[in-house]
Amino acid sequence: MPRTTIYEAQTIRLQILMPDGSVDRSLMPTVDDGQILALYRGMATMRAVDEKALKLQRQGRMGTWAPLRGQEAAQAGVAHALEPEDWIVPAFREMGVLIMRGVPIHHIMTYWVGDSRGAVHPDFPRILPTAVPVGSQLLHGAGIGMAMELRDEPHAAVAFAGDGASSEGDFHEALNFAAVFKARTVFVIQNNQWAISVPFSKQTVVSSIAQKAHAYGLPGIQVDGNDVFAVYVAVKEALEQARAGRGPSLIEAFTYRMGDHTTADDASRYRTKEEVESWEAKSPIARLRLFMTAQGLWDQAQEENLRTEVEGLIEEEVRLMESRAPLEPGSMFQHMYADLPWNLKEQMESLQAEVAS
Amino acid sequence: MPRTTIYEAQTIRLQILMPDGSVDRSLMPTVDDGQILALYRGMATMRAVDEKALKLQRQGRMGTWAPLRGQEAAQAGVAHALEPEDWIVPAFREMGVLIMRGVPIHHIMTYWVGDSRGAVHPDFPRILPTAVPVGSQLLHGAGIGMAMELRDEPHAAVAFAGDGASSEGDFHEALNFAAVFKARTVFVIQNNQWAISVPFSKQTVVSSIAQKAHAYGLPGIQVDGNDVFAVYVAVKEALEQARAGRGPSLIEAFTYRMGDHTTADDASRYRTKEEVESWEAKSPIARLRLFMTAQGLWDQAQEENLRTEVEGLIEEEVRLMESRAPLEPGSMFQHMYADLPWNLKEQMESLQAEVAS
Amino acid sequence: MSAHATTTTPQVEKLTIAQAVKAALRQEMQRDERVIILGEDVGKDGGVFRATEGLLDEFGERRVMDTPLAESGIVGTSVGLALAGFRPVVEIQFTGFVYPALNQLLAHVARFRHRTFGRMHLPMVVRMPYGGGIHAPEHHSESYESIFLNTPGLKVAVPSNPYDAKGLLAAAIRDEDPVIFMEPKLIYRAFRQDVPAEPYTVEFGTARVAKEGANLTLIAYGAMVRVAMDAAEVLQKDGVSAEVLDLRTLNPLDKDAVIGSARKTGRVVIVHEAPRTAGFGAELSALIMEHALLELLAPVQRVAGFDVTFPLPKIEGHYMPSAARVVRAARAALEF
Amino acid sequence: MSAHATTTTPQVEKLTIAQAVKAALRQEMQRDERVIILGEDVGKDGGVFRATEGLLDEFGERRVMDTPLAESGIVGTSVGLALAGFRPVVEIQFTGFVYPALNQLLAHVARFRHRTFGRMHLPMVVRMPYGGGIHAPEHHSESYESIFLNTPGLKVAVPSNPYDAKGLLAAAIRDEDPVIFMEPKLIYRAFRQDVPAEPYTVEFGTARVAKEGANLTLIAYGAMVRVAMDAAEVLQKDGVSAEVLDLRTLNPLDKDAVIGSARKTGRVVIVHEAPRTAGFGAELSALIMEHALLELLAPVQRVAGFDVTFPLPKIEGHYMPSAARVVRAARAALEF
Ligand SMILES: Cc1ncc(C[n+]2csc(CCOP(=O)(O)OP(=O)(O)O)c2C)c(N)n1
Ligand SMILES: Cc1ncc(C[n+]2csc(CCOP(=O)(O)OP(=O)(O)O)c2C)c(N)n1
Ligand SMILES: [Mg+2]
Ligand SMILES: [Mg+2]
Repeated sequence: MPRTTIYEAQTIRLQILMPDGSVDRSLMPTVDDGQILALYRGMATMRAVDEKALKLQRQGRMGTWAPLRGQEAAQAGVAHALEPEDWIVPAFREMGVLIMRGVPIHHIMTYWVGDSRGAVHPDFPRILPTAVPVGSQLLHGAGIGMAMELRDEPHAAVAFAGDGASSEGDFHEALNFAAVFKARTVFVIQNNQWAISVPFSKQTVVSSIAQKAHAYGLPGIQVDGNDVFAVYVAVKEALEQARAGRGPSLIEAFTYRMGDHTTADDASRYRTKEEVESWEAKSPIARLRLFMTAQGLWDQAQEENLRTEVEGLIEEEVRLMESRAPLEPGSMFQHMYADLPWNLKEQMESLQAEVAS
Repeated sequence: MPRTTIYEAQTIRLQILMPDGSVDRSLMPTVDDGQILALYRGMATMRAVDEKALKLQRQGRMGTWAPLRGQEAAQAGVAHALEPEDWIVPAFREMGVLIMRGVPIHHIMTYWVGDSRGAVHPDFPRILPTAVPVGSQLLHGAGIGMAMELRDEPHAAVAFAGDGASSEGDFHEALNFAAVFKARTVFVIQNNQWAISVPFSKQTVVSSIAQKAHAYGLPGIQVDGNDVFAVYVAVKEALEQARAGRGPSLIEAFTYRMGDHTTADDASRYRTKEEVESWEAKSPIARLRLFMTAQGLWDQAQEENLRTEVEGLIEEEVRLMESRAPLEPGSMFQHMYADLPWNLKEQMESLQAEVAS
Repeated sequence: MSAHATTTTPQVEKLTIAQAVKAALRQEMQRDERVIILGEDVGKDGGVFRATEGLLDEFGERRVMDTPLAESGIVGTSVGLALAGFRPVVEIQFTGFVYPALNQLLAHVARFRHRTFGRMHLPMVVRMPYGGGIHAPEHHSESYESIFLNTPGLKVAVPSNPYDAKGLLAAAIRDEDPVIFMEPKLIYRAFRQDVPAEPYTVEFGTARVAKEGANLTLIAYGAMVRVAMDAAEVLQKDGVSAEVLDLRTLNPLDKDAVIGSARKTGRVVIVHEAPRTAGFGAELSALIMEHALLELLAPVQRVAGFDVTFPLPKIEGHYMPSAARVVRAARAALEF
Repeated sequence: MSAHATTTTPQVEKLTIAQAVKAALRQEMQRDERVIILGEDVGKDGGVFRATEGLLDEFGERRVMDTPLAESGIVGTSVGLALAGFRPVVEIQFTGFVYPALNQLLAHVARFRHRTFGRMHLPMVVRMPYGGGIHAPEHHSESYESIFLNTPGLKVAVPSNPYDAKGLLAAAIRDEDPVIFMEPKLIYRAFRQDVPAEPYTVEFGTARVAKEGANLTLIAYGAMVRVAMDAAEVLQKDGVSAEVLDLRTLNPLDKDAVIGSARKTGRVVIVHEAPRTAGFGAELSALIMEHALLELLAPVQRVAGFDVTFPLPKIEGHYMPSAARVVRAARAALEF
């Protein structure tokens, strides 16, 4: 056969919860009311933390902050699908995932005010620190998934990255290694349409990151990233496959970065208000609230109670964060190696003398 | 539509010339007898140069050599599709391409005996030097293709790499940049089934490199790399697209490395004789000879004449290579910068004093 | 301070370093249409430090290219672009993000001329903000000049003020060889300086005597020149006359200026932000000893970053070399 | 010569460096099932230098993994494996091919402990043959230790003989922190040495006095130790007693041994293959001056690679530091 088809590719997009709050019953996951309320509560908390952090930043009480506004469903859907023994490999915008996994908010904030005591939490030894160098953490996720496979542990790793990260070589190497070694890893790409000022259309000429899976021989799916049910279903399925040793997957959560890239950025330089508004109409939080209200699960009073409660919680967390004893300058030397070599010892002593004087 | 197909595509494999010398007339390119003879002659020359180089290496008259045996059709098919103004970005096994483009054989050999005067030839300013670091040259090919597009030059770049190289991050970045910037570049991956001792099945779980094109939004095709007509047709078409500014493509030439990885390797450590023999039956040279013979284009006498002629040519080329004045040690300093900074000047003088004494 | 070329009626403008960088880019792009810019966010956004602001509007998308987020891709395609006749000026967003491009820089960019026996070469510039002190997030405060200095085939420039930033960048863009251009982000906007409006170049390999002095030499580059100047001022009050040498380019290095000043004063303190061990201070120290051992009145001192990962903002102030630290090292040299 | 541990009846075997590396890998894998090997061609082929020969058969595919051809992938997945409890030993085929992994090494491997306030760390080893002199193709002869030495958080070991190769590699594998393990391929098979058959470690940060001497100190590591020894022999014939110090690990550095010997002899020659400028010789030279200026009878000399791209085989012999060059530098120090 001189002209043969050797591969047929198809990529699917999944959506369950529509912007108007209606759902496709045939695809709806089995979630009980408690779960739905937990998802909503998680998303509302993320939003409130995000807003608080931006406020603190303007007051000079917070370092650079990368707002996750708009991506709450993408993060909540993933977090909700995780089990405690699963590993989390975040990029730098996954505070929402951490919040939903129960990492104390004051701890998360500690990192973002510029204090490395907040980088990882001792009670969550399977949550890696923030990864600032774009894309490179995906390989750590692949490696952890390889470890789960090698030891036949029924757990998986979720590795996060953005649409921009999909252009880095490490994205390629991570997906390929994961596939070759059957890593128990689920790659979640939050395609929020922007990498700082560069739109998705300039990252790649293909229209979905999910279709990049065809290069690696692993399942790839696009989900409406503002649809918490779609995210949850897709990730849950992928995690079950992974935990059972049936290989890694790639999930693209198609969403939108509603805020600036970080507090150091001004998105109005490069994108229109209209674009942002068009995505406001697809809000992940509003649509879940519409759904819950329609289900009789939620009303205005509950909404207000939740808001009050969350605000109180966050105030307390900020207080905890700010009342922490200041970081010792000498700590910068202590965690370079298991031991303290002579050069670090000398340097530490000289700094301590300097600080003392 | 809650579950939508957002991408559907196919990957094709092309074959025209069968191992028994028969061809699929419907796909046969328009090539005249002279072209066919030139292709055959080129392939025979490559084979003879390869054999000679291995002999020289055993005699200590050649450095490390990377035999191309088995890949003659893949290289001849590409070379024949090129125009003089096109750029060539080789990896390290593309001596065949260079030979067919007319680069003097003694010049090519000069590089492989370890003399940088052989790296590039002044008459071929669009042929880049051998690239040893696997995969990284693909980006140079993408960049040159971007340059052709930016200046709207009706020329293209062909960038070569192997199956192993497809795992490197630079493969990913090169194909993506090329697609995004509509580079006038054709990527030719000679999938010779091995990366030193690592079989293709361990590089990736997908069964073709061509299908990796789905990740980047450029056409990808697999051709029988031992079928010179299929290679030629596919590359010619891709080059025409590229030269006209219609974008880059990826071509996988599915072939086999018949020899050791290099003269420093012993392939019998990791692969079976049977496997090698099964590919001998698919020989690119034999099948073209069968075709030519069936066409009445070729007979035993012509074969013998060609052999004698090529052998004579190669002897002369080896003589030219070996009669060249030895490389000046001081040359290592001269081409670091356009000028000679003080440290290099000092070091050069000290070396010259040392050599003189 | 800026010993600028003696044109008859030099029109000057008051620029910050960031503005001076932009001015050089703009003028070189006007001069030579082969000059193109590639990088992340260099287009509409004008670069995260605004060093390419307005250039997209002026020169269009074919000369100011927002690339996919991939540093190896940016540098690697620039190699191809340079071979095909362009003069790419690459922006790497922060020095901490140049690592993915190191294979292209070390294995290719630095070597093309050598490996092709001089037949191909790469006129390209890789700009990157470097250094700490601005309370940036993790990985945003690196100073990794050492890598590039142990890589023959690259040139390395590190301006310390707007005048040099403009002149050195123009020289880098006109250079036939690849230049790593490290911009001191701590002082990107810290001060303005009169800078000629006309294009001009500052010659590579010529250090600048930022302050003449007799008792001691402070050698610095980039953001640390100000720290050295501050230290010199403190020392002056104690009656110590410190010479401050601003290297401007680390490769080529102005060896004569370094050795000359060391010989003259007999006491040297080197200041840089990068970690001390195997930092460029070691090279300077070794070189001085090799050429001026008998004139040295004290060991050459190094005031450098500590041998630690650059710390997070809360304690980064303790990492950064300070005038006080330089003064202390100077005193040690004086009292040796 | 090998000052090996005083066991009662040490069973010894005569090994080359390559064999010693293999012996260490094998024994550490036997000792600790968390030790795994990843790399290109490390499986059936046993590594291009045969350092992992037989290990696949003994330990299986789950512990000896041929990876896809991607160095960032190898090192990056090893980070994940290490975090999840393995102790990966990575083989990078040649030092010239570690560059694609530099982002993982510099941005992650070196920093995990620091960035997580000590809560996560990476017990992993990255082995790589380094250096020239074997007529290898382009890019196969690099010595880039400088990068790793200006990167806090990494340790760097460079054995010069089979005994140290085995003991240092075992120590590296047992170390809780990441170690760059550079193997001198010039002498991989150059000679054999009695090596204890039992597992043992050589402590990091302890230099070895390869030869005692009084008039001059030669400091070297890896393949250059032999060159220094040859030079010492030549000098001996002239009545010059040279001490030869083999550093064994560059980080941690045995500062006391370096300074002590420099103080004792007053004259030092440092030998390394990497380019001179900003090479590790500069650090050693600076350090010696800082601590022994008054005892120095001559400037510390550096015999290093030239500041050029490592040349192709035809002229690489002229690049490599030779005993003659070391002798010349020693004479310069003696006659200063
Ligand atoms: C290797 C690297 N290059 C550049 C940067 C600077 N940078 C930080 S975030 C970012 C954009 C990331 O975009 P994306 O991956 O889509 O994630 P998002 O910010 O949208 O969440 C860039 C360029 C970096 N951190 N690391
Ligand atoms: C970055 C890099 N890593 C490793 C090597 C060592 N090496 C040289 S060739 C080769 C295999 C290449 O395989 P492939 O790309 O399939 O090309 P082929 O040899 O089959 O032509 C390897 C691992 C290298 N040259 N560069
Ligand atoms: Mg994004
Ligand atoms: Mg191959």
